[in-house]
Amino acid sequence: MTPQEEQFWAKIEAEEKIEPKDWMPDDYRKNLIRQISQHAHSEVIGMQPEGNWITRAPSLRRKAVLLSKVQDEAGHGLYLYSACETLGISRSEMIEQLQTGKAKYSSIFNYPTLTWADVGAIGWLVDGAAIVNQVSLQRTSYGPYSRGMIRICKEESFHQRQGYEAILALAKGSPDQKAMAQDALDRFYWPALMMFGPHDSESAHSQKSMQWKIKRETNDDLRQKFVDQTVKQIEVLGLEHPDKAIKWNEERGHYDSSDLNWDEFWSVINGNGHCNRQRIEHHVAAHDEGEWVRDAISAYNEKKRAKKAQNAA
Amino acid sequence: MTPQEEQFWAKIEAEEKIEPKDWMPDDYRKNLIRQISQHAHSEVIGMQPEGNWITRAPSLRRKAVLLSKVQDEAGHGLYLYSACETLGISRSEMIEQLQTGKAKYSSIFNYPTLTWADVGAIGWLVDGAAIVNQVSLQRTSYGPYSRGMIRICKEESFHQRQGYEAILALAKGSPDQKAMAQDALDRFYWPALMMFGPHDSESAHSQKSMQWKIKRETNDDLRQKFVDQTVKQIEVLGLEHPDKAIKWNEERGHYDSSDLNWDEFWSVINGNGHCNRQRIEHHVAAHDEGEWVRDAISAYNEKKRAKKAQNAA
Amino acid sequence: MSDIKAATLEYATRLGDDSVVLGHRISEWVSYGPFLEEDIAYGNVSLDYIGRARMFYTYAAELAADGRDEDDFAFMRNDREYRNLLLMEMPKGDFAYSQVRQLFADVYYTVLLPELLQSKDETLSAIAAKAIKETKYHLRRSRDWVLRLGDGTEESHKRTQKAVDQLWGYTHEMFDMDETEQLLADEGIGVDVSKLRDAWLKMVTDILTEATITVPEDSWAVRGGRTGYHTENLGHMLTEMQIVHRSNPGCKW
Amino acid sequence: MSDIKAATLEYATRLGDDSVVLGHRISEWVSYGPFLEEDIAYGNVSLDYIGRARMFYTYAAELAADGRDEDDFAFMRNDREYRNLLLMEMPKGDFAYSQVRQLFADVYYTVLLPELLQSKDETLSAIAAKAIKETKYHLRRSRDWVLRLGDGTEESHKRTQKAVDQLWGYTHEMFDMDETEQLLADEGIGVDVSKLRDAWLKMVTDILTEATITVPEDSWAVRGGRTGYHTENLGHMLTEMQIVHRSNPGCKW
Repeated sequence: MTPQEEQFWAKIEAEEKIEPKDWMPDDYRKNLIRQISQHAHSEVIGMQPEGNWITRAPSLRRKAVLLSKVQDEAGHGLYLYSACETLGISRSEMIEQLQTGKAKYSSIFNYPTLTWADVGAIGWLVDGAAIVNQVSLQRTSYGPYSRGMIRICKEESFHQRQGYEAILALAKGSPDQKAMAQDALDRFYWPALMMFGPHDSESAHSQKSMQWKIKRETNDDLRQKFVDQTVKQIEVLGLEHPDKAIKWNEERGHYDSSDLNWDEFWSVINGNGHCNRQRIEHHVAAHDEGEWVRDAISAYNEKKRAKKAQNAA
Repeated sequence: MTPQEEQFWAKIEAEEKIEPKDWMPDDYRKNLIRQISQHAHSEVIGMQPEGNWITRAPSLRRKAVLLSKVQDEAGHGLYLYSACETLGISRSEMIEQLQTGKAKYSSIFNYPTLTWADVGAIGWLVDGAAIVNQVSLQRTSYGPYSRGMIRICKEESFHQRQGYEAILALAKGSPDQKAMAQDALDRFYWPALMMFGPHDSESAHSQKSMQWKIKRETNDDLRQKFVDQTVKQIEVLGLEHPDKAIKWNEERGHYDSSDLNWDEFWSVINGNGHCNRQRIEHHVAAHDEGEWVRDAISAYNEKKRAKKAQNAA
Repeated sequence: MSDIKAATLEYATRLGDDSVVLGHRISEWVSYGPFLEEDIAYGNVSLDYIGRARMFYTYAAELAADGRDEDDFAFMRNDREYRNLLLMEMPKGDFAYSQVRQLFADVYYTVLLPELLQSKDETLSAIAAKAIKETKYHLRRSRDWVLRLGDGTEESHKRTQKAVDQLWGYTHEMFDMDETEQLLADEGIGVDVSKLRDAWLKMVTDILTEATITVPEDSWAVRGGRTGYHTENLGHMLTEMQIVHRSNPGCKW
Repeated sequence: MSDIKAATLEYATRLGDDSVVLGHRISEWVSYGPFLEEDIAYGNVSLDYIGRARMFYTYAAELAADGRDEDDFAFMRNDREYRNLLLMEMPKGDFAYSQVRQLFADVYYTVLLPELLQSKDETLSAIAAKAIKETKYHLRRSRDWVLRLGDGTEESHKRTQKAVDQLWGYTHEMFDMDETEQLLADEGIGVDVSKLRDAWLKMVTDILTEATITVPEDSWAVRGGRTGYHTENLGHMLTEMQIVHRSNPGCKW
């Protein structure tokens, strides 16, 4: 081990943060870039399924809450892109990787939002699952990422409460509204569980990430936390649990639940989701349409610079 | 007078039709081109205000009726463009004149369609006014135009009945529906009266057109016919007549009515209508977007021709 | 209600949903076509589909016998209740996109309707008889367009190939069977669409090949229309289609 | 209800309509901006307007005292009942179009709100106080954008000039008074907007000139928003905005 490596591992061992200026192994850097950029892309692509309902939100208050939430997601995206840039990759490179399919985003956003209730379900379940993961990432070994997670977690908790509250209003509303809430729960519960990734035994990146303390808890442990916390929430709503096999296991101190349909998980990731193409096409279209605007800014700034230089001369 | 002129006037006198191959005075030709192309453009632009409601028609039957009507308008446009082409102007020239504002279309289509009832009102009042005019044009001196009018009148009468029937359903419907019908009547009645053009005393083209028998009855006479026939129709609907001054004049054998607000008429024609810009922009956008399609057809046909020629050689 | 009757009601609704959704999408082209003749043609095809939807829904309403009429089926169900194939709900896109979708649908009906004509159910058979004639005209048109666009300019070729690639994954579910349709197929009422893919693929392949377009590989497939699991497009379409009807509950038009 | 109270109700509704319609139009940009920072900024501005609409409507509902709430004003009135200025309802168009509309609106509020702040009506004055702060930020943003787009590339200049030309005719009615507003202006409650055009024109002219954009001549003017006589755009916008609310009558959200 080189002295650099020793120093790196000592820091990891001591739960000290690795900072941008510190030496780090290439694989550590690559893995972080993969993970943080994927996280950033998920925030950005995640604007679309919820954004799909901004113009149809059924009350002004809900419209404002939703707008604010989607705006926060854009903010998280921005924040995470910046964190990732400290590792030596530019935002435009990351965007290109997203648009060409080289970088991934959370597959949950390949599912369509079909009713207003889906907005609530995403806030409650999808943000809920994200938080379970992100809370553990607050202790991640890379400084900028860790600090980003601390900040993001606060807002996400707020979103989750708002999402749950939106679903609660529906669950306690008219029969149609309640049916809408149940339908959204039934559709988003399983994909939310899959957000934690494959079983530990089949997770490609997990082991190394745990050693590096990029990842702090295993997929299955995090998933279990989410399953456990969600049971009570569903009860309060008065909705039916989508998992008929859900059962408290006294011995484990956890809920037992059904096996997940991993075939569907992989199928959606591999292109068979309703929105895989749509999300990327939307992103590309908005980005391309924005090109003349970005060009205008460059041209304007160039003119101002030239003028300033002339005046100075 | 040259022998050609004498022959032309003799035909006009004898109520014979002038045909494309016949000699005709330059002004006659120009006037006809102006009138027929304006008529054609009106059919084409007229697709937009009603087309605006195709996707929102409140029943499948109404949707089918409306689709069919708008399709007929396209057909009339096509038919009239062909009639006009017999006078030595191409369709693409006419389209260019429309898009650059050199040629006009009926100003009635600069008014927006704001509710479903407007579709009925247009069928009933706008097509109704058009028919009064077109019936008289069945006897116009130019053969292709006259024959076009005969054919078009049949379909327009059908449209008018359907429009009236749509308004009737609203007038006899819920209070909201009835209010919608009254509102549409109030908005479209006056512009429909103005479709007949300025008073005879102020109509620039009228006198000459009457001599040439391009026009067969004066603006004011045609307008009076329309006013008279509409009174009874409004009664049957159980709606209020928009003209509070409407009154049967025993002596004239016609209804007396209010003066028209010609300032508004000219204001709308001169660019202050809600839809002047919108209608032309819509037409230009669709036409421009269609360019690559038209190019594809030319290229394809060229390839086929070349292949045929090669095979023949 | 017997199982078969319930299945037939569901089947008529599905076929009606396919028609109304595709008919609506086509109607979005009116006054937006590349030239006037095309506005007329679009109007024609749209009218045929709206007409077909009315026949299927009227039959569904008759079977349901619960006081609903054709418009209740069209205007009072949301996108979770609609059962159309996803292909039909995809947005209009550019002209190439709409024509390629139309080709896929027209060939589908070309292989489907002769089978439906054989249905023991006289109403379904009668609707098929009428629709077969329309479909001949539709297919002639979409085939011609795809040939001309595919083998036209570089740009039209590119747009056409892109449309084929984008839509291909939505064609697979057209040939899926479920219990309802299997029951009706076994009874000689419905069509076993799973047997039609070869014929569809051959016709489509021939046309695309002549149009110098590459037939895509079957690398992805999106499914869900028949279970009411739609793309986000349908909700927006129904929003517009249903607003006037829904804003005036219980009214006649 | 007294004349003044009725007029104030109408006035609060008009101002609420302006805000909700513009706020909705801006919200259409979310996830469609040229870069992420802009998505955030759009979200901010839209939120300000939705917030403003809620304050105006809540006050209107209080004055109406007929059991309606803010959402009844926003979601249960159709486009014939809406009283917003036409400028606000124009579609989002391209980025230049939206920013030019925003500039026109932001300058309008910059000259309007300080007057409204002087209103004898405490609620209106309080809303104005909050809105003034927001408007400062809005104007800085739209001004910067119009400068950069107008004096950017040839293309951005062309788009900006086109947007100015297309929107100019919708600005005139912003300065129209009717009996309702005259009554309120006389009472020191409402603003006499007819006196604001010079100030608006001067600010707009300065900014456009700096942006190398030609100020159009006043050759046409479209009016009608305050009487509920709208362009065809508003109906489509409200269709989308109101569908969920209207499809579930009487529900709470």
